[in-house]
Amino acid sequence: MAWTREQMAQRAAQELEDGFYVNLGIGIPTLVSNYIPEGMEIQLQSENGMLGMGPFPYEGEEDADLINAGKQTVTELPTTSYFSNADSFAMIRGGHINLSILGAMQVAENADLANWMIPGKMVKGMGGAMDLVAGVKKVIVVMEHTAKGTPKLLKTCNLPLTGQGVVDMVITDMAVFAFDKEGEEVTMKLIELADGVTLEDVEATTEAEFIVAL
Amino acid sequence: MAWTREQMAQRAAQELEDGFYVNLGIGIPTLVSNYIPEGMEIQLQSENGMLGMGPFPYEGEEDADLINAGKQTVTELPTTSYFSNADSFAMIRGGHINLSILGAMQVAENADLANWMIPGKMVKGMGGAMDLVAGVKKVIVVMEHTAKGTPKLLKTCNLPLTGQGVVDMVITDMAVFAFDKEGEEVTMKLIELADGVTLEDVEATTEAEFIVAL
Amino acid sequence: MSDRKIYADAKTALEGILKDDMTLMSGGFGLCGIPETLIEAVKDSGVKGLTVISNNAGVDGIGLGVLLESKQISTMVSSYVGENKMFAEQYLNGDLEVVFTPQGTLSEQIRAGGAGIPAFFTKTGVGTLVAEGKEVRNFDGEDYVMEMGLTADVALVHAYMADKEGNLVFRKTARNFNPMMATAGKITVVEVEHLVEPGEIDPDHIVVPGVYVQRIVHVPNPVKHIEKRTTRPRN
Amino acid sequence: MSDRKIYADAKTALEGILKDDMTLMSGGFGLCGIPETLIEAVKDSGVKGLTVISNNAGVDGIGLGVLLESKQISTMVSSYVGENKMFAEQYLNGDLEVVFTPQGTLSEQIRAGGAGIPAFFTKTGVGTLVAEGKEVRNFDGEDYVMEMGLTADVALVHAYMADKEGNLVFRKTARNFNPMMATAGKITVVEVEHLVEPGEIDPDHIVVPGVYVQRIVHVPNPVKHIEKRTTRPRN
Repeated sequence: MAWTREQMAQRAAQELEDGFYVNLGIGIPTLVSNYIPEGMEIQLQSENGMLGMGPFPYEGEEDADLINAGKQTVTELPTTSYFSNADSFAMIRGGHINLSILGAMQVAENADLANWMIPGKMVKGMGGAMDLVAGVKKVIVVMEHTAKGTPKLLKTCNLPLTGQGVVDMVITDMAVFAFDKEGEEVTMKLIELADGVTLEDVEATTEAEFIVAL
Repeated sequence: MAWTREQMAQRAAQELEDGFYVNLGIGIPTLVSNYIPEGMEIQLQSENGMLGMGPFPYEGEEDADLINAGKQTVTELPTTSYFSNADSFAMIRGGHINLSILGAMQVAENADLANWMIPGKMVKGMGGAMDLVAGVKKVIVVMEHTAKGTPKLLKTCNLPLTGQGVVDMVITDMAVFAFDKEGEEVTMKLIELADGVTLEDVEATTEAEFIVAL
Repeated sequence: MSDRKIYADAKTALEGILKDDMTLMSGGFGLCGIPETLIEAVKDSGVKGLTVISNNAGVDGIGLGVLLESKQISTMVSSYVGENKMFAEQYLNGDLEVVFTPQGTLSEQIRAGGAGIPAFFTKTGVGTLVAEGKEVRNFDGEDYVMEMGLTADVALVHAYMADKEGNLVFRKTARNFNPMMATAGKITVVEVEHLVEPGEIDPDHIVVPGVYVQRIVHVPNPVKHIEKRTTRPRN
Repeated sequence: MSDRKIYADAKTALEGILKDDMTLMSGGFGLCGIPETLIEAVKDSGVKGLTVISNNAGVDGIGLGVLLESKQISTMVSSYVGENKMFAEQYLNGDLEVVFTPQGTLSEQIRAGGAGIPAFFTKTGVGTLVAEGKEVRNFDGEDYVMEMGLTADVALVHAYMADKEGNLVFRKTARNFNPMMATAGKITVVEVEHLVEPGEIDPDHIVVPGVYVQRIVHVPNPVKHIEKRTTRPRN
């Protein structure tokens, strides 16, 4: 027993606050937009150059000039604005986006994040991920707890980093972790277990050291 | 005998080329716009945030939202575009403006320019002058040859500089000088005398060393 | 769309965010595009010891001139000032500190501040007083001076039109410093001549996206001042 | 207004400005807003050894994909690539060099290049491969990496509309990298869907002023490609 992809997205959606500006990565993070609580005003940013991103268009209404950062056709909303890519990342780098939710290959107990390259494999590039994790106020990683049994929550990332000490929260199919960065050292805390998952299950599949704060 | 303010502006206008984007300072440089040759397409930049600046408005048609960098009411043209001050100076600093014509207190034989402050007197600030002289491709100074008899073309500027080695041409009421910056050292050349002015007149009123290249 | 960003008047729009010794940015160039109503409300608040980042300092009785008159400003960061007597007086007798910054460096510093860029290099000011005490570095044979990004506790902005999401457009040269300042304020307060519903501004025309705007006050039909009225004869 | 900036077709618009081993910028994000007609003309020119600065590298047979196929590109500077087989092949066998740059750093480098800023600091990439060999400096307790401005010999841009002065506007997310690239090309060539007379675009809506544009070619009704067609059901 563990959370489904939809449940992980639903859990991530609990971190939204009214009035937030949010950037969602591809994959599970995209699903978060389906769980925005009724009445809550959230504006989605698409880093190619759009704020106020709407849902996919109806069939036949696709516009080649209107895509998101994942190159998918999307729609505009009454609140939408368009701007250049430089202006888009000025917004991101400048700390004006409240929340970034994205996937990862590895997260370390010191809040390091790796999600862009595997040495020896074809590298496609980091896209906007490095800018997002460096610039956005709060970074939430949503990912499977392990890669086919191999821990993804590690003592140290062994893949090249996307960002150093950038993660604020990790939501996996098994648990939710928060990073406390207040003190000298970063502390990783287990704050929630997925339905039917035990602390022992998490301990058995997690390399990173964490404090239990359920 | 020497050139009038109008004649100085007229002489400066000879440096215009078809298709040029030009920034004109206040005073005599502003008058240059009256002498743009028929059929020549010149776009005037106003550094507050406008390209394609038109003439003063007709009385009663002044618009408080439409001023030039000298805070004077102006008009727009079919070619006009508006942009922010940061975008305006990106244009200037990036070398996209062909020509800047401005006034000066002092110019030195090494092409240094001083035009913004007199120590001990009330300082109003440099405005956009430092950016213009540093960024614009060609800088022409139009000024009186002397300040009531005291040379303004000097061996070294003794007023605080606006820019170092930035002047390309000086047009005074008595003569025209060009700066040759090709070699190791900057060379100041006298290339033209105003009507009725002799080389001796110029030599007598100029502290800077110059080569005669009439 | 809720009205969460909309405030009834300038006083309310500034409530709880003004404090002594804070840093304010104020848009405008000369008297063009200045947030005049918000400046008046700053005066009424009585807040003191302000550092004000603004290209100019208004004229006697208008714009930042009123905050000089009331001696609420201790430092001005500007490219060109002294259009008013109050300014000259306070400056000369040492009551007012002035940091002169080249106009293009100033607007770029504000853009950088809003864009998360702590420092950048420019050739403006190399070899002048402006570069003193700053790092100068050679790139490709040319010297450049390092300048720092600027932010403010509160940015005061004047816009022509806003929708309730805070998307802004400006009119003609009243744009000037307003867009960058909107991005560089920890809290950005905007006075707008026209307030409309989201969707009424073409999203391709928006100059400042709503994410940068925290508070909006509608000021219809503001009095606009002309500093130098220049005209040509009809013939 | 003269037609001095208007060229009859893409081939003519690129005449005399292409040479082997030059640096090109090419606008667009994925296949959205790419200067496809100009890219085809670059292919036809046969110019080789190109360094191409572009966020992506097209797909097989479309956009920069055609220049990869014809082996005219030796270096790509991009944030995300490899959507096409040709790319992967040439990259893996060493025929193609790739400089991976974070997207926001890339677009800011291009803006800086156009704005006369040789270098700036960003926190993006600190502690990663991207920062290796670059200066890292601490400002206010946080580390930043120094990145350089980028320019190109020629910038290829796609715009929605231009007037004959070269004032440009863009449509929706087809804006992306096009505006900054227009400022960073020593020569900027623009393909436009709509070409109008000066005055037909509201001067408050212009995104790129004409000063940045040297050559314009009118490409009415271009075929626009959708990379990932995503829809929702009508219900």
